[in-house]
Amino acid sequence: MTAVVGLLLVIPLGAVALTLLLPKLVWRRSVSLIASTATLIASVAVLFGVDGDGPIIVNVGGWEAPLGIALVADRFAALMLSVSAAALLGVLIFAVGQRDNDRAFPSFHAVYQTLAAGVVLAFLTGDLFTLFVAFEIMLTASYVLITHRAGPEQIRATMTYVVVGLVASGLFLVGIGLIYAATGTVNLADLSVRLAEVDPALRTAIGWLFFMVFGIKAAIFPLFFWLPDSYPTAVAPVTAIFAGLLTKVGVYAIIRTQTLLFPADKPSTPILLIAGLTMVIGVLGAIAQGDIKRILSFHIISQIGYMIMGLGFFTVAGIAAAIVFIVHQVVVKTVMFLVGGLVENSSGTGRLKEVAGVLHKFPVIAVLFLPAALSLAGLPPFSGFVGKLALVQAGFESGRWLVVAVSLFASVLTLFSMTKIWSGAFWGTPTDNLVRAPAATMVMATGGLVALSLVIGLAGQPLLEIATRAAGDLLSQESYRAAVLVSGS
Amino acid sequence: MSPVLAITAGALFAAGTYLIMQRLLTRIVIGLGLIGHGANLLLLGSGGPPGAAPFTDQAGQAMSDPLPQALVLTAIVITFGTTAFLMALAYRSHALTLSDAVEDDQEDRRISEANRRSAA
Amino acid sequence: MNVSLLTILSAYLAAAILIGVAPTRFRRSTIATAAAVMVGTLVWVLDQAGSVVNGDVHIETLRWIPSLSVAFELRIDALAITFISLISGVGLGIVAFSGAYMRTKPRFNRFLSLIVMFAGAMIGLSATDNVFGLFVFWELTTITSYLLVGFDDEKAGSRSAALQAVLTTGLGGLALLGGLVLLAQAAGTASLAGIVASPPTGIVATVGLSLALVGAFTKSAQAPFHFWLPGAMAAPTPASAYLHSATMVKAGILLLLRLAPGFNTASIWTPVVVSVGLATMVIGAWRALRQTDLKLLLAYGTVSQLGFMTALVGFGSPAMLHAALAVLISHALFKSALFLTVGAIDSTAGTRDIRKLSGVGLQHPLLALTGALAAASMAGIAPLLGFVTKEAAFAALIDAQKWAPLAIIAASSAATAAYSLKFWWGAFATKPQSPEHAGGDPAPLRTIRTLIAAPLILASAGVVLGLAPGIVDRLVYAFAPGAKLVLWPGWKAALAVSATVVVLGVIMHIKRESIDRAQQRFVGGRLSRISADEAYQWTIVALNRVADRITGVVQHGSLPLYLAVILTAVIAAPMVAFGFAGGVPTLPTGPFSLPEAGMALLVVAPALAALRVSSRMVAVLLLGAVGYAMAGIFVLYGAPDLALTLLLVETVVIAIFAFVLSRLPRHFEIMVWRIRSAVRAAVAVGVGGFVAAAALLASGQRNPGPSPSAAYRDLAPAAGGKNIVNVILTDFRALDTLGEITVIATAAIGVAALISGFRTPVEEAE
Amino acid sequence: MNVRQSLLAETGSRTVVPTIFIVSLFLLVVGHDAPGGGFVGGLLAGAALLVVFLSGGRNEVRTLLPLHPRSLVGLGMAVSITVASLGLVFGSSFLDAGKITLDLWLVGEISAGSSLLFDVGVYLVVVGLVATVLMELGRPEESAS
Repeated sequence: MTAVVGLLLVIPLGAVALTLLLPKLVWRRSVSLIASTATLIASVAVLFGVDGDGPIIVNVGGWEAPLGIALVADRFAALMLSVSAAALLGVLIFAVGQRDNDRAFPSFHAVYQTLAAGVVLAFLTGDLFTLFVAFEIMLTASYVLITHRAGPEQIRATMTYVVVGLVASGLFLVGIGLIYAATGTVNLADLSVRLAEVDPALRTAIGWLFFMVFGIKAAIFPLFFWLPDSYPTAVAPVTAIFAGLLTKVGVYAIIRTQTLLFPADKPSTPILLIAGLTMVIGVLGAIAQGDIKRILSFHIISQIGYMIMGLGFFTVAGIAAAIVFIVHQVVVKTVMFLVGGLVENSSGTGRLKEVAGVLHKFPVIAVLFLPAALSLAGLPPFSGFVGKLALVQAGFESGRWLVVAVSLFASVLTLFSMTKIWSGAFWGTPTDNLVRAPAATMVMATGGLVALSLVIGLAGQPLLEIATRAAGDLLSQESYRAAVLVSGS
Repeated sequence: MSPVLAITAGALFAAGTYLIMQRLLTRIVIGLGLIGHGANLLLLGSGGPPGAAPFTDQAGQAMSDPLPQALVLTAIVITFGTTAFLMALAYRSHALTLSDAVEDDQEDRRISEANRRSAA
Repeated sequence: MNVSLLTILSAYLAAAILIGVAPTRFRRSTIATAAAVMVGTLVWVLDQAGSVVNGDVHIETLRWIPSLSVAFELRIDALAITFISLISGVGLGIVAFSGAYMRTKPRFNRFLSLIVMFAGAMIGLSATDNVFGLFVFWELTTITSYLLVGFDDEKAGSRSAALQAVLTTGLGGLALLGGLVLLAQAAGTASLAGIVASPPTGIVATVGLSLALVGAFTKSAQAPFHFWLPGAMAAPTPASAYLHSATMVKAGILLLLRLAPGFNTASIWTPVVVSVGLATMVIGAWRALRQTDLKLLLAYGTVSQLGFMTALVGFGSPAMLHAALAVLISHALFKSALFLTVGAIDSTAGTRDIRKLSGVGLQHPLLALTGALAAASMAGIAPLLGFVTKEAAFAALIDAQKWAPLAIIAASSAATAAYSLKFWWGAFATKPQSPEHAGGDPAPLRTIRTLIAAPLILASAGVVLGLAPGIVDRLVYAFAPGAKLVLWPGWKAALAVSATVVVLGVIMHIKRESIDRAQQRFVGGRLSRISADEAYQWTIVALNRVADRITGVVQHGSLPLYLAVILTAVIAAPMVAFGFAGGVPTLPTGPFSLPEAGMALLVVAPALAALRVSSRMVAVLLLGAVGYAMAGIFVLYGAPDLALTLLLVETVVIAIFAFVLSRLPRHFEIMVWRIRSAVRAAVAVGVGGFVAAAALLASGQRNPGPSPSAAYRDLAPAAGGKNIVNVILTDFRALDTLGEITVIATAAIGVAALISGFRTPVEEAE
Repeated sequence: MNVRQSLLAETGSRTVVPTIFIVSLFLLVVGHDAPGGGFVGGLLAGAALLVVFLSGGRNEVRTLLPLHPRSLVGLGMAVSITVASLGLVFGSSFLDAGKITLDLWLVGEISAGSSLLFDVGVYLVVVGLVATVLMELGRPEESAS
């Protein structure tokens, strides 16, 4: 099984090398599609293996942690890997189906697989500095993807994205420097031991620095501004995969470091405050927009608030709920942007004032949109409901009524915003610009992810069980340390 | 970490921060470069007091901590890559708009200004 | 018959999907499918009724998320049986009517699919005992009703009415969810029957109950949430007849009926529920009298009747619950019949406006009879079911000596009788020729005949059940044992009230013009300006404005400002946390080395100089100077590899930079700053100070434990190298290096894509 | 640039460039024991390309490169990843480089084995980046659209 974990990195990176070398588009496509499929299979295999037999540790190069770098595939990582791999594959099929992407940009597949490699490494690494490297891989790939085919407007948007990203990277390095200065290690398991010996005030301060640094990537309040300005400018599949994955990697890093390195034993009021503000400001931002992709971009932010809220309770139930919510969001957010892409692809615009009646002209797009939108709003029986109910119950168990009330209120506003898209773009007399029927491949790719989101909803129980075990692992730092610092191959 | 090193790193951060909070991408690139230098200095200093260069044949002497050096090296390389990309971006921006200034987001401005009008 | 309710629900889902995807030409088959499912349910429910009426309760369970106590525990009791009968019985009528009424519409199958989907959700809702399962079905009815209200989506009015309905009931739904979670946690069970069996008390339970009540009130269009229901009349008439009279709006009453046995003693129950119910009854009746659109008249009548039922449930005694359920049944029958009658009139006369309609009764006497039967039941005229049930309510109120509520209810009932008369008169009477009269062309007689069948049967059901109230009585009795429903109660006070109500109603109808004037005068007054509908509109406008304001301020679009906010937040959070945790900054200590200080000066000086220069090229050279001085520090710190690397990097970067700059203007353009340089300086000094102070504090913590450098030195030879840094990079931490070259490779691709990606949109020839 | 200047630059680069290339290879090889390594070596080779670029322009760089820059980057990635995955193939761990000796067909004195090969990958990628930048920036300028 350790070999499979190694493969998870070799597959996308090998695909990067191959797609750079292969001269024919059809070969590059094949390699990329095979690689993403293999990543998905390997991720699911790791998930089942890990859930049954406990975390898999790979000491890269054969050197034991903390000298070498450890890859740690525990339940949380494996869950994130699996759902991300599914989203990556779905979006890749969509991108190939849309045809313009990899024709106009010969290196599209290389960069896409680089992004995949960065995401995989971020989930797997048990080393703080390697996490930095993983972020850089992922972000550099995203810089390239977002500037691809960029006109003046996109270049401007990209600058905001790139500059904020690089500033965050600099601050991440400061955090690593501080933590190494205080402890002399960058291995996460080792750090969880040594940080306990550090002065509590300083530890708390460093914890908050990391929270905020990852918070920039995760787009929490008040660090999210870059997101709605930049995401909507990219081509549909790129925005979709950004929306589905990138901010969630930030949330993953927050949850991983806060539970392992800076654990709390009671609900954190400041974190819950940030969560509440993120939800509300995000959803209000969505209401103010008039363009599908921009509306959805603000919803990314709003939904991040729910995940942070789950963390803020610092209970097994809360973190399990957050994990379920992330899993659901990865899929649903990707789908929503793909549907937005389908609308744009058909009409050439995503502005609600300029497109209407998609339901009548291309009902299949509406059929894909509806379950995803209802899921986003947290309505049953869709996947969002499972996560939201779990969060609500966890919140009441922790006695944090206010933030739960805020989250429910934000749900109503989310519903409002979804009906705005539905009523504006899908209902009404079809506009004349609805001319291009969506390609079958694009519909299938989106449909596959919609089906996955339905499955996530229906399989709420097994998912919640795994998430609960994962949350249990996260809150008992001892098991992580024991696995990394003693065993391994 | 020696106070001198810490303050130098801080000064580099301050200068870099000042430079990035404006619009011209060339200045921003320089600012980011300074921030990168500051971070690298901090990382290097986190290894403790200076010593001899870390080679195995210098056993016996007090040796600098090699790990932060390796980390800094990786960070320098990564910064090199992103800087190259940023320069291309500035170049591209200039070719498209005859300026490397980062303009405000138009959609955001539209909403802000609609507000201002309705408030007025 | 051994069919489970879950099977039936699956049949609804399957039928809805089949009908939804069926091509337009299969209209007859889709109608048959929908009807078959409903007939099947009706047969099933009649089969179950026998044992349920005798007190048996069938339970089926489908687990979904046991960890969150979410399950579909179906509890088939008297209440469920009553509702399922109504849903499938009325539903059958609706399907039949829709087939005749709108079969020719191009999207008929989609409509029918939604109706079937809704019916399934409603059946699930009526039988589910698990509170979260209940919520699932509750929201399903919200979604399907949203799609039905907005069915004629080309009309902006339909779209906004749909939005209004979904927002109001959606808000209520989330209140309900919160309430149910609280009640379930307070009671320790998610079973509604379990909660009611041992109702929790205390503040949590009270909050939970209040939230659940809000949910019920929004769904059942109770004041002040009643405004969405008349708006929902934008739906096609069969959908209005089904959702907004017979079934969905009763979901709130159903919830109240289920909660009442456990919570009718709770301190908030009776005062809140009764006063909301009475207020709604009065408002609805008042508004109904003023309508000239037949459909709107019925809609406000529905609001009023729902208030009636709510008030009865609010009293909570068995007799009152008994009466409430009886009223609910009779209302479902006569109101659906009346709506369908309006649909038929609309089809034949082309209008629903009382002021324009004339002579329809003479043209279509059978339709007039249907309307008469149903309207009489609504008015409470013997021997119809409406009379029997209203009589039961009056009797219960008199027995309980609730005189003030009785007076209000009686007055509203008189108004009900009045608008019933107005309805029939307005729809069917031949009125003196008015200038506005513009009746459409009469539809072919055959169409009308098919349209009459469904409402006639539903209206006749009111007659049959009124003459033989025992059937209703047995159901109601199984739910809440109490007084029996009888057709002829004898000469008692309740009968007097009933009679007075009807007489008053007739007088009100005769004096309708003066009443209308009185209402007009009142409308001019201050009170009527407080309209719930306007409050809703105002809320939406305010919400949009707040969203625009806040977003306009937060998302201003300026990168420099974003960076200032982000940087401030990032450094403020740890500093505040440090202060709150009681951290004390310590003064820096450590060796002072002169060469280091010298090199530091060489680093800082050009960095500060770079802040002010106006030439791009000079700025770049200053950056290079910083880099070279950094290399000097690296040498001092025993890092020759770093020094060498940095020297090379800086050289290459500056060369490339210089090349790029040769194509840009030599000097920086003069820009208008959005932030003053004082602010920028403050943020910059803050960030720098934070970094320096944090670095000093952190390195003061270093535990003199075993140094990792020693371990690397010991193991490096095994890895085959003397240069420990390089061995770390290519061996111990080779993964980082692999990642680093991936970044480099991607940057290379990015540079190429940025610059030449533009010119060659087609694949490059290799 | 007049003829004399360019001639001077060209002869200069003719002698300087090969020297830098050789030094860069040297740095690559000795990296495991002395300051140097794949990145520094690659960067120095890039500097050589820079000299060529400044004296001879874009086409000169193009003729000097054995491969298209993108292929150079791809090849570098391929080499490093192959070395990285050898560990998986041979049954030990991912990136388990030190334990596999590939000196069957390598000259005896370079016995550092796969570690060096890994660094060759790094070297190629870095050269590829610098080459890309030069090739792209050196394109004839287009007017703003």
